[in-house]
Amino acid sequence: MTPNATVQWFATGRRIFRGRWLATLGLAWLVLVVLAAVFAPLIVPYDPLEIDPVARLTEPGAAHFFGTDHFGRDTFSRSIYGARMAIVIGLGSVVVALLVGGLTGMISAYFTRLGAFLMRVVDVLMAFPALLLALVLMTILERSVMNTVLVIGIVYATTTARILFGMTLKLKNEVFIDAAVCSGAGHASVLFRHILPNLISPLLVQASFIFAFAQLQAAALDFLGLGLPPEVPSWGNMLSESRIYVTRAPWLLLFPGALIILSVFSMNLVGDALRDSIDPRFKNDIKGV
Amino acid sequence: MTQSKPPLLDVRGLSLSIATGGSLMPVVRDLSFSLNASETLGIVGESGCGKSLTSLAIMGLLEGTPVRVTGGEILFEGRDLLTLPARERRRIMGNEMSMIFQEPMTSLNPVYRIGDQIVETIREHQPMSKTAARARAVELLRMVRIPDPQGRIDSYPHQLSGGMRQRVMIAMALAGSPRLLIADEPTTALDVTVQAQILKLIADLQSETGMGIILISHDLGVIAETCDRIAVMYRGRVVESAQTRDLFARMRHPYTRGLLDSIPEPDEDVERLPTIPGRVPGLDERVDGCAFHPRCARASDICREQDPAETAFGGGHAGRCHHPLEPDA
Amino acid sequence: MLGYATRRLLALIPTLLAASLLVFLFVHLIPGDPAAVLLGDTATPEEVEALTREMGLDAPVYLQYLYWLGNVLQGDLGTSIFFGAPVLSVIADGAETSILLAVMTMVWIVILGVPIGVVSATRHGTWVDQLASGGAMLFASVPTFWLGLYLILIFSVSLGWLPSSGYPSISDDGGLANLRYLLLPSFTLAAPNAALIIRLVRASMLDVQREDHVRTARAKGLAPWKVATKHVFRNALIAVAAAFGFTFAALISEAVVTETVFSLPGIGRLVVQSILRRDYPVIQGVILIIVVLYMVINLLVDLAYAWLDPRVSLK
Amino acid sequence: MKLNRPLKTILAAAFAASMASTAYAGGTLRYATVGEPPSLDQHVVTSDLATTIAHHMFEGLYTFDASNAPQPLLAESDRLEDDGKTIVITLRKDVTFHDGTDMTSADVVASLKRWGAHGSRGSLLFSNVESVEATGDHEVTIRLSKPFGPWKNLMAFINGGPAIYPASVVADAGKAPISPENYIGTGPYKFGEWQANRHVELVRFDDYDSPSGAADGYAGERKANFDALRFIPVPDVGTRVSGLQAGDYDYAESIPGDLFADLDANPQVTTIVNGGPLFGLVFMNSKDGPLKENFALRRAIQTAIDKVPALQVAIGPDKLWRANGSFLPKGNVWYTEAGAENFSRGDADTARSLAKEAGYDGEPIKFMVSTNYPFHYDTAIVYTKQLAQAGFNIDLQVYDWATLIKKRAEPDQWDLFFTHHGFVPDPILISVMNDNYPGWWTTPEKAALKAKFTESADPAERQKLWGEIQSLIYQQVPTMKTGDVYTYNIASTKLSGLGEATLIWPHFWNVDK
Repeated sequence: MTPNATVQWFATGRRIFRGRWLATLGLAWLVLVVLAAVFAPLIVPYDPLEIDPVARLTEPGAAHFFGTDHFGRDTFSRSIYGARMAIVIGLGSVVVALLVGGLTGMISAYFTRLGAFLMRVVDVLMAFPALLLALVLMTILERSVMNTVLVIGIVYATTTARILFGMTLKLKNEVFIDAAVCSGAGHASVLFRHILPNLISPLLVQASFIFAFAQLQAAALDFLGLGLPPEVPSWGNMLSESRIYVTRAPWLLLFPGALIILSVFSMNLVGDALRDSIDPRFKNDIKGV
Repeated sequence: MTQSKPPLLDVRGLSLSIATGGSLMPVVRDLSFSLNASETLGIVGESGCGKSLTSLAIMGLLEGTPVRVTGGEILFEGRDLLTLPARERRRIMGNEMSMIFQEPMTSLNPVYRIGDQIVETIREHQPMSKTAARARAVELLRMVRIPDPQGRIDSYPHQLSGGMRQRVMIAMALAGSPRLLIADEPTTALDVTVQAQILKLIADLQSETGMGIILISHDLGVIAETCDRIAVMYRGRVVESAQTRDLFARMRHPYTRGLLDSIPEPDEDVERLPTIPGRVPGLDERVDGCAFHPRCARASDICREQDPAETAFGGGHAGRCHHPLEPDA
Repeated sequence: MLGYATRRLLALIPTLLAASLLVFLFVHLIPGDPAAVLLGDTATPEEVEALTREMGLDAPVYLQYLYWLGNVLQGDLGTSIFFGAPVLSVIADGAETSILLAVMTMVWIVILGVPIGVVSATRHGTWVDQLASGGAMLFASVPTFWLGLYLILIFSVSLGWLPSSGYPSISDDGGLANLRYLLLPSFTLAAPNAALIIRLVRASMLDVQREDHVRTARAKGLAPWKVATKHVFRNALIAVAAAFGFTFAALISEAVVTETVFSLPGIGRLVVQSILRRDYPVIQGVILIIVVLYMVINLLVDLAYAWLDPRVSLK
Repeated sequence: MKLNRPLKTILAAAFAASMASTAYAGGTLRYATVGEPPSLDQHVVTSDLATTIAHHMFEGLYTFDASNAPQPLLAESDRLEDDGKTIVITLRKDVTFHDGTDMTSADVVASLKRWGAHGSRGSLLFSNVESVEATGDHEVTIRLSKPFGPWKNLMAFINGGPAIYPASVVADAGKAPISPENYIGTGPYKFGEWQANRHVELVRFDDYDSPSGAADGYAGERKANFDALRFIPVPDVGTRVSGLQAGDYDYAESIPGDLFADLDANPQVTTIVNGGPLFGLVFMNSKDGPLKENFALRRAIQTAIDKVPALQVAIGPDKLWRANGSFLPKGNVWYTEAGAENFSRGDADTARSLAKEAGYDGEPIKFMVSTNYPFHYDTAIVYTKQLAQAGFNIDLQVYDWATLIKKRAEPDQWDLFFTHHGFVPDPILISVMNDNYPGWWTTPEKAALKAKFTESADPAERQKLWGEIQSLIYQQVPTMKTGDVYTYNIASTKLSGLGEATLIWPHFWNVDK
């Protein structure tokens, strides 16, 4: 990134977050989560998978900041690695939803005949109860990080397709697109070089909400025993495994619970701030929380 | 001149400002005028000159906007509206004084029948049964020359044409038999033929009821046709005011001249229509001296340095200009 | 309007056929064998195979689909493998819980979401608004089961005010008072959805507040509360109505987690259990019914639009 | 006209508030179960949950007393003739079915025949049965091809066992479970209703004639104090615990070990430890894959594992588990330490060299486990760690239970899988003894010992033979026992008459609130 671009980024950021101290705090928290995820191996005092039957259900203290679970695994270390899973799930779901849903929506709006069919398919899928569909898909595909990301991504792909369909339709009729078509630009070029750049900021907003929702969906799937493989240290798995310890070892629910809530809340705040700063034409297309 | 009865409306030194962040930005400065019953005052100016804000201030509709009254008083039959408790003031609004707006398309609530909207106004101010109020609404619709008022009373706004909707707005404004009617660009959104009908209707209603009218428009032509007196506003100030005949006979302010010149004559070639050069400076731009000087051909050094004070030209004709035009014939 | 509704219902047929095919395929892709689950740990492969044959699960999948579809068209969703009872009656057993839970959740959403949204909009920009909007978003960020767990702990175990779990039918001993069993679950389920409604009510009211006709209403001398309810909220309702409809449709399936935490005999938990038991006919039946419900609600939302907004005409 | 249920519900709701209900004045017992049973038909279903409900409703000819010895229930007496090849059972004459008809030998014969033909455990006995005949209104004669020692234990074990149904119900019933409207038994409670997902309700059978004698285990007097027993599925364990604490349930089953200390100390909660332990089993594939016929490699795996840490992690308090190598618990007549020295070696180095000798070269070993039972999963996690330390390449595959039981039927899909086994009164009922059970342990050595074991009617000889079989299990390792788990249930302190421990399944006759 050139220094100039960096300056511009900062300026944009300042404009979006100015006067929004809560959203700024949210952004700061998310940065912290990303740092924890990236440097997890350097931060953690224990291997998150290391079993220690002697130290099981230890209260939070100097040896174990967040205590230990019923395997005697260090909750703090697992929480830090949980940040990794949160990022993987969030980003993964966003990528799947935007790729599958975004492309479907854009193409449907651009090629009207194909679009009529594709959007009909999207309609059918939208009629499916999202969580139940996710449960059935997870049972078919079996539990894995990849499959969880895929399933959550696909569930949000339908709404993303709808939103992108609407926004592309609006843009398609604008003068500059006509101009591009008249000057002989190909379909791909019009879609990706002329329409897409105008959709980047609303897409970013949609992405931030998907990121937040995906955390809750993944936690719900974990709770129902159909999410990430149980050995994966994710916040959802930690909660799900420890739910019986709510009175016996409350730290097992409080710490990962607080981490999920804070992260989802932060992402929602940031998404909200982003939404207020985007093109008013698209503001009402993205519902968010 | 007897002062036994106060004028219908007397605006004295009214100042309005927009609150932005921590600071106040003046938009209307030291505005004064008065209006008697049966009289029509025209306020004319380009958009952004503060004429609409002035009308909102008089109606008490500034609440919810960032605009604040920072000085002056608005006397309605001697009572200062600005110091009146909200409840008292609402008793006057829509009753003793009422207002019609520029956009008849959007000024009516699309989800209610027009009859219900008129009835709502009537019953808000007069204890009346629903049936009686409905009969009164039919009568009002008849007053504003809506054909088949019995049939139309149950229409939704979107089922009516623009002119019809504006008639409904007027009917609604007349519900309380107001003594003051403020009409903010009532015809701007309408076809030329409909425009004339509406203006005629307002004039007819005035002669029937004797109410005072403030007509706000950017169109000097419209104003000239209907008003007894005219106030020309520029950037939050009245720059020239006079009896209509007097103003057109002896135009003193270069801005008024410019406005007049930009009215198209029916036989004139539109392309050669003169316009006032430049644009109205933005509110956040600071202009020293006379606010009009950047666009004024007659501007001199004093115009750039000193804000001109109001000069009386005689016969109720007054203006703010260092270099007023010569009163020609 | 009747003609419109009929046309719309007819247009649903191809969509429903597509949906039914998808449902069937998805369900039959689930690995596992209902016969094996039913017979338990000690069954021999021969016994499992015999039962599979008996249940008709050894036929080619497309034949199974056509057979199932034929029955569905006659209003027969098949027989539950696990319960041995008609799927429709198994679903009907859960329907009472699910519908009452959804209705009570909607009540929470309305009594929490609408007033807070209205206050938030009328006090736009003040601390009240910030507290309400921030609070709504915070509630929407809490995992449902986590919230439910703590509500049980506080209101049932510690305070003993409300039942912790289960739901005896209102036709059972106790009658309508049994609805208290649904108070905590419906609140849990309402929390994130109420947040959505708060934000939607607030946003639509802010949009409407800027409209000219609201100024007209104020110019009439109407009291602020009359303007807010009769003119602003009434018009904002048009945008909110759709959200109400879709929220209701989504609640039936979103309730899965809540029904699990509170051990409610609703349709959501029925599906989860049926997936675990590989009770194909029940899974198919429930999903199909929810799809139909969604589409009917879609239609109702459109009808509601026409009713709320005279500008909309149904064609 | 038939009313559909929702309509009925609404109508009922309209009246419910005003109707004072007296039906439950004597009280309903509310029992929070782990789920719903597939069916209550005891002949074909072996679910423990089904038996917990059904044994209030269905009775067999025999049952167990507190020391797990079979005692007559619907039978009055019996005698063996013809060197144990003929069994003559005399029935009680005062027994009435829930439909009001008297129980006769015709009902017993029909029930035994169906159980023998289709029942899960019936074939064990009936592979030796030549005929079952009514030899009087209240006398049944069973002829065997050769003596069969465990016959009475099998008949007393109601789970997957010979419950007595009316002949009219069983005559045409096949393998498929009989439907709820045909749940007609002789027990102190009769079938009330089954609302899918909501509850199974049994109501008191007022014409019940109790067996005589003091209550002893399941034997002796049975007195129904509750008007109704309501079994409510509460699959989430946390909800079962908080529901009982909140007073929404009177009894809740299968509670995690880690909560034992807290609950035991809670004055509002009674804890009831189950007398018969269950035990985890890791089956090895004898039909396919690297473990097929490679007993040395299997012993290497067995040697690598230390069962204690897994029990600590999976169960918790010492009181609730025993690192016991005998397949039946201490104090039981079948207890033997034969071969048990290899139960829990936990010797990674020896295991490594044993594996090398057995030709193991690091190929992946597929280990299937389900998360539906937390203790399976927790134990498997610990074992996987231990095996990895001994150089085994374990591919842990986590499935839901339904997928696991589908996959384990396919020999090429797995090498190890985890399951558990309930307490059984006779080792012949242990799944590994069944040649068809996944794992398919069918070595000639097993066949020979098993034949001798079933033919013998002499208790001492049978005990000795079982010791030899258990040794063989530790040598050929068709399965690994993971240790005894004493599950426990919790009850409201308002309940009286529960006793200190549960025999196998909790029972609620002679219990009051």
